[in-house]
Amino acid sequence: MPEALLEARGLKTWFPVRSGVLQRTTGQVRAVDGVDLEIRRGETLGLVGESGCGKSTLGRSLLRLVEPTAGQILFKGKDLLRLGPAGMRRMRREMAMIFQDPFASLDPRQTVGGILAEALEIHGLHQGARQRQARIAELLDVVGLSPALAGRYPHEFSGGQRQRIGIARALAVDPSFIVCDEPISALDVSIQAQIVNLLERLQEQFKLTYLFIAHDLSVVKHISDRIAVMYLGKIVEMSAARELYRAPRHPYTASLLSAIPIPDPAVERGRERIILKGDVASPIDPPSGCRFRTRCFKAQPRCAESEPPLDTVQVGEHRAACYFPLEP
Amino acid sequence: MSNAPALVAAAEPTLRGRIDPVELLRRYPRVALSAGLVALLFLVALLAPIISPHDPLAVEPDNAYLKPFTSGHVLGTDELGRDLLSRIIWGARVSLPVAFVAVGVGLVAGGLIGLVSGYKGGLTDLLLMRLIDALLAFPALILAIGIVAGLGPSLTNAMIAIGIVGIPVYARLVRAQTLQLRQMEFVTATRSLGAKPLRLVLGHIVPNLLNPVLVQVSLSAGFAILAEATLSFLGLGAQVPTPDWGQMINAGARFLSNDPWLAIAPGLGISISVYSFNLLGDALRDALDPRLRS
Amino acid sequence: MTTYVLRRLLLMLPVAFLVTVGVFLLIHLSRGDPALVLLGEDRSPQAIAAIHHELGLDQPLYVQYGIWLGRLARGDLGRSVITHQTVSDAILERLPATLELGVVALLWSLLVAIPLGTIAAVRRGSVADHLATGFTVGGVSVPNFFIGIVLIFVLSVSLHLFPFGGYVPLTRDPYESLRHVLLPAIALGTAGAAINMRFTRSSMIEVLNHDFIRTARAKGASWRRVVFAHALKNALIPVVTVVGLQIGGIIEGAIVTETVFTWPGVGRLAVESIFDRDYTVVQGIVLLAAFSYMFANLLVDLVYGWLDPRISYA
Amino acid sequence: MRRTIVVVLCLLMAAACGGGQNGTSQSTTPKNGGSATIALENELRTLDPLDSSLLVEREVFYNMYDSLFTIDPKLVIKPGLVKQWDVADPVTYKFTLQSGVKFHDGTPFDAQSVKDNVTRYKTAANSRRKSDLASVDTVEVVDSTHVTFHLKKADATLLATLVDRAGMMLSMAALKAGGQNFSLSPVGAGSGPFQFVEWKRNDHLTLKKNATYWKPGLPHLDGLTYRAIPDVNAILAALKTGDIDVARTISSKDVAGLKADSNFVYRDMPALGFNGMELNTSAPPFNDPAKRKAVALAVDKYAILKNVYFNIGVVAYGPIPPSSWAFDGSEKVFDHGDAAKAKSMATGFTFTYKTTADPVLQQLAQLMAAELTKAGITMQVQSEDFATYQQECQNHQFQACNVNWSGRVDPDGNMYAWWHTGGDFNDSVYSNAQVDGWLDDARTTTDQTKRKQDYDNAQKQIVTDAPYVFSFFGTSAQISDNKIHDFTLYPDLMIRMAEVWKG
Amino acid sequence: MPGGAKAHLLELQNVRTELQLRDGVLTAVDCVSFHVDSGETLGIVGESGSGKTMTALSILRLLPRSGRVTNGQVRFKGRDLLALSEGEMEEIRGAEIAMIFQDPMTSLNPVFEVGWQVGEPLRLHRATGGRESMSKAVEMFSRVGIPEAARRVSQYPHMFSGGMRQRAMIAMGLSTEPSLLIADEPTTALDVTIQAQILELLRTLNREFGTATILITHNLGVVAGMCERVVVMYAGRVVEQGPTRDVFAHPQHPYTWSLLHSIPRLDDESGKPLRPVEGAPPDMLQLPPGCKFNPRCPFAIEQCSKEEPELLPVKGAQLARCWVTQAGDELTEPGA
Repeated sequence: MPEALLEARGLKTWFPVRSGVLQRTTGQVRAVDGVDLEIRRGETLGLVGESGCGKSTLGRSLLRLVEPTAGQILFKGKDLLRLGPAGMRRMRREMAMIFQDPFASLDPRQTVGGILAEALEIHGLHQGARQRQARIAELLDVVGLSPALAGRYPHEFSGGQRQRIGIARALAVDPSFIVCDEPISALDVSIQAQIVNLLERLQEQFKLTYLFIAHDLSVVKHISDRIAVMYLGKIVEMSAARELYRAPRHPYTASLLSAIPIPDPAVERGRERIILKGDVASPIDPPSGCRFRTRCFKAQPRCAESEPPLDTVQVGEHRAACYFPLEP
Repeated sequence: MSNAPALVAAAEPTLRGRIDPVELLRRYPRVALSAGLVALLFLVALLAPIISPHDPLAVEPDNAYLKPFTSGHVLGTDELGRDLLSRIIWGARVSLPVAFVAVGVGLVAGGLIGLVSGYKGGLTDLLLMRLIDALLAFPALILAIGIVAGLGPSLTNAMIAIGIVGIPVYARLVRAQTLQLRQMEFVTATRSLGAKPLRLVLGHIVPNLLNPVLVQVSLSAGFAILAEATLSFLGLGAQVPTPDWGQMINAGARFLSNDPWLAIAPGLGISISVYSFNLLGDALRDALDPRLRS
Repeated sequence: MTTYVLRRLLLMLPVAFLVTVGVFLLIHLSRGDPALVLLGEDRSPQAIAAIHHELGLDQPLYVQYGIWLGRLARGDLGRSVITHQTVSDAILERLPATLELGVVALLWSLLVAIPLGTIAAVRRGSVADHLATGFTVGGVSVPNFFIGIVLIFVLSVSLHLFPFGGYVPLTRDPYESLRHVLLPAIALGTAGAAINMRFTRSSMIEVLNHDFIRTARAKGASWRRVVFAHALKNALIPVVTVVGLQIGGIIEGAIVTETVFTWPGVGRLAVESIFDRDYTVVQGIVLLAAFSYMFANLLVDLVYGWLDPRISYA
Repeated sequence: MRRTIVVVLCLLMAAACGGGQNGTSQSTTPKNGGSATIALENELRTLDPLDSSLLVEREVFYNMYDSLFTIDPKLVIKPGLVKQWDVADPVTYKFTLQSGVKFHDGTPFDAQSVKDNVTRYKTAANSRRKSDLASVDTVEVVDSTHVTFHLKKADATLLATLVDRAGMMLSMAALKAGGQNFSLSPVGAGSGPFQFVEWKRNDHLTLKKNATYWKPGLPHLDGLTYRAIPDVNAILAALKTGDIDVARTISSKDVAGLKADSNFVYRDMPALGFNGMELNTSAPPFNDPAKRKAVALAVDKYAILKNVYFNIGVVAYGPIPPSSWAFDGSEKVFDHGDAAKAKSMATGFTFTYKTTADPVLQQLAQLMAAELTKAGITMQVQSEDFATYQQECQNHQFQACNVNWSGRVDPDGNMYAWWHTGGDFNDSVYSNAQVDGWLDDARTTTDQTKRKQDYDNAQKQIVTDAPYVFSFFGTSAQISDNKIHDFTLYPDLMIRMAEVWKG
Repeated sequence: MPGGAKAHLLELQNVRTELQLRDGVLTAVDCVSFHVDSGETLGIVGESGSGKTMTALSILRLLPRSGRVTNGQVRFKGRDLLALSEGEMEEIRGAEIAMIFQDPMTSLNPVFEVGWQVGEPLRLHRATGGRESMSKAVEMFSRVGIPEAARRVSQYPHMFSGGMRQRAMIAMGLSTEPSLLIADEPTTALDVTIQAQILELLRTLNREFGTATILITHNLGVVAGMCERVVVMYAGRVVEQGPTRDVFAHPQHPYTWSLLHSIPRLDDESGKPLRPVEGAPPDMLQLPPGCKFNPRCPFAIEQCSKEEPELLPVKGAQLARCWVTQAGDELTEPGA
């Protein structure tokens, strides 16, 4: 088994809710509420879940772009949460992020060249105008853009092209780990595959490790080696990608899978659907015990009593946090 | 003067690329028109010594109260026999610098407060904003009158007073923008690269709040001209014999029944200038704020 | 709700404190001496010294501030340096004039702004819209004292349609009172009308672009119904904000107009008092203005919450 | 907003009719009844003579309170509440009072009233009358109709002083009843032709006829209403619409039009005050007498009068106006502006002239500056608000300053405080031993001829030394509609309504 | 076809819709023809900007101010909607044809009670009184699966979750039992599990009410599971049309073909890399000459860049706008 590049232990990221005359903290949004996970060198770990489940916060917490409340993040064995500002800044050379919205994540006031140069400047890489220019050209080329476009502004590009620029920026500092935060969900359907393929190619080319966050299980399944399913701040199931599809153990995973339409009328007509009850509960005041129990079709009284840990079901690499798992 | 807060430019950041001025003028006729008016105003101020037909200060008591279009005086003469047109032209030379210095004072002070408050947040923000609240709660005109009355009436003191009155507008605008820009994905993206706060503020936040600030500067310039005229009208601005519009209205108002031009002409001078800047601000806002476009 | 109001009131305290310090320093650090205003041609060094002593001006500033603040805490604004009236009396006797002027000006501005702003928004690009947008910029560009002078010249001096200025209390003669208040109210309200129209127009445009307007149209609602039953309530929310602030700023807004029209309101009292260095009155008025501004803000937010169910102050 | 008091007093003056005119208009048989509305150019601050300092307050007082003495239009002292007086020696004045006079509250006026009032004026903490009565040592009640004033030193101006607020007699009972609000509502306090009804500040002040006035048959009018209209244009408009019947000031540019209108009456006469420019003799540049003279020579009073005041008023050569018995018509040291002569005295210097932001004064200042330019002298105008520039003038922090004087009945009032060393109004820091001597002498001598000689001498010296550049005298005017009859114009600017009737 | 044996419920013929923009005239919809029959569910699929929403808005004449239908006919129950007066149109909207929109967050008026809004079509079209419309709203709430309907009707939209809001929108649309419901991306803004709920609801209601439905979506999977027939749009045009089963099984337009090959399928076990559609969606203000898809088309022949093909029957009931398939060629993996 390849070694872990990054490991989170007991990671919690809570946001305070303030109210009252003196604006005291009266509650916490438990966006990430006790997550253990490891990301292995060279793999793509897919992270799926519905909006509000905390997957994006988890991705940002791992990079300390939001400050976690508790836990440990070991990156190459070093606890990121113990680093000072300067140490963390140095560490950022090793890790990068690709954002969901290619419009919002590029400074409209900067040229593409400027955006890429900034990444180099911050870490003092490729100093000298010529080297820098060469590096920018190289980066653009790698993501499939013409180096001649370096002088253009982001609004002159299409969504897919912008996402390529975002990817080039992430690559600029030669990171080993990239958090891809819903990198394709804002793109046109016909463009999505281009970016997915690009990411796959780059991973191979630069030996990258990805945390791939998305709500679309079919894309995640396609790109990931392993998948973690998140629900209301917790990871509820984790396994190899194909195994997860073939034999989901957690009822939530199963319903998620069944909810995803397959573009094939023949298959669709014959599928059995699991329609969940109601909406996701509030992360400020999550249900006791298993957080999914309020919508779960298999819920029993026990589910309300205590929270099933992720290793409640453990078959090899496959783990699920459920007292009444589905049979494979 | 109480119009200031209502004219605050759009509170949400309006992300746009660098504006190409030529493009702006070409695509937005209102911007072109108002920019032309403002340019004309500057030209009048700049060329006042050349284009004004008479010395604006030449007192000729025997020529006083001449009606418009008499003996080479297009707008007639004032109560001291000075050519009214020349005084109106020179008035632009007084108003424009005042407006811009005043706006500069408000912009620099308010902008800094807004940046620090918006970026730092927390206690700093809480304290600075109470200061700004106090400044806002303090009736602006009373503040300005108080400052000028206290320091002594003069154009310089009027500029300072108007500038101080303008601080909250910029502080709030810049703070609101900073607060939101700070949360923007591209700032996070730069942070994820390991950038230091100074780079985030100067490299990404400041450039992106320039558009609304530009709109506000234009509106504020109009406001400052208005405010300076008001103070001068109250006898707290320019000192005689400086050809100042507000002061000219003050002097001319008592001749309203026989020589209304003495008050009305400078009033038009003020209104047209302020209108030009307000129109520019308004047109720029429409042009730079994508949300307002159809 | 109560919590919210309490919190807002709590936040007012430091602001109010800063305002007291500000106004105290502003007026006390000014050059000029109320004793000379009081004495006029009776000025002599002895008389001046006597007045300084009488007013406590011979004490250090912080002592004077402390005394004033102490009285203030007990709700006592003190007495006018110049007229010896209590400051509250001095303000109260002027307040009706200002309120009448302010209310009429506000009514005038709303009567102009809301219908025209709505029409302009609904008929975007029409002649009416162009006129309205011209007015929204023009109305804030003409100094209100100049509007006042032109109104006086045209309607009063030339056409003798309206009195020249001066205030007739509503209680004495309602008809004359309204005749007198009309010109100053128009002069004062025009800028507000422009601002309110601008807000009405732009917020109506924004609202009309919302999806729920399309929903209403898809239900088969007519344009008229869409504009008045669906859009107006949404569109008026931001207008309420500016109108609220205009109400909060009545005293200040009226200063120049009151001066031009010799209107015996609080605004002119403020200016007179500044020129007279009537310390206590200036302080009182500034506090009144600051509190009315702050309360108007609070009120606006509460009305906002009432108009917009999304906002809750729980 | 602009402060009126001293400065504005002289703004809108008019005087073309000159001084020789009879003060009274046509006299047919007076009719009783009706009321008159009178414009005040400011709101009052107080109705108590004790702390009054505004001209408009005195205007009201004269119709509400009686003074111990009165004047006629020629400034001759006449009986008031004092029927007869006897100057036993320069420091002892024996007064016989009118008998049967009652205050509006019904309490009788008697010798004790005089003593009480004088004591109050001399001792109350907020009294502004202390310097007026500085020469009075004690008031002795001889009997109910006789009092004796014992002076500390001779004071030739005493009787003139007692014409004004220091001589106004108030009912002690009413004072007591009024308490802290007396100055706002002096119910029943006077003994004059009209009695106080109500004062709604910023709206109106009403007086009603005193039916038991001690002067038989007076007053004719049933009541007076005063309105504060702090804008000369508005005053004229109100006069034309009939909202007011009588005013004291209008803008001088409107005088010609009003005169031509048969519906209105405009008359004027020289008043007691003077207008001009103070020069600070204690600091450069005007510590140099030549420069002061240069300025005095360069300023063309006639041009000012013509351009700024439309020739309404009288050019002034010195501080004593033509209405005074002490006027010296021969003194014209600086007459028409003479730039060449001014240059020969001094030229090429710059000074700053302080004034208020009043448009008329600003026009005047700019005109003077233009004239001075012809003599190579640069005058910069600095306008300040009243409270500031009065302070600066008082503290001698100025080079030139616009301070005017409303004038006093006795010439001493126009001279002593201004040019005696250390005088209260000697902002110029003028000091001349000879002048001091003349002014002191004129205060103590009761011989009018001797006094006039003193004043002539002093005036000549002052004008020559030029600590003050005189430009013109104030004007007292009747501005009313033509239904107002028997209006007597006085040089002291007061509108006395006792004899006026409407018809 | 009008006057023919079988009249369609709705039929569009050669509809063209133009938007007047600052930079020129944008033809958002061009030469669009299709029909819907009673009771059926028609899918319109395409990417953003392909003109599918504009087509729907053209039917209801709810185009933005800048938009105008400049050509064609929209026949509904035999009447040309484009020829009706605004008043007549208002009688059809909400009564005969209802529409629900993509974003349930913004499609409800935030300042009015949900029940008031849901009951409005009844008040407008069925002369229902205020109280009665409220009780009808409660009834509709229960039918669309909003729990505690009686309490919920007097709540405001912000108190509803996204799924509940879309249910309310559906309740509003169906309250008058219209014969056609246009659902514009009804699930795009929702999470997949909620999407499944809403789709299930639409299926059930379609059965219960027999309402014909036009389902507009960019999600091929949704179409596959919901629609009998599908219309594929690209650059404002219908590029392919036919029974869903046939279109998905053997697409006759390269765009449909490319799209189907570019999206990862959950049930795909092959692990093969995706086959992306190259290039970017066209700039609607500067459309290429000829077939609008030709710059991105892996099958393009010379003719494609010169002349635009018509939408013609190609195979069975399938119509396609493609020179290649009209010539009888098959679309198979190039190089395969």
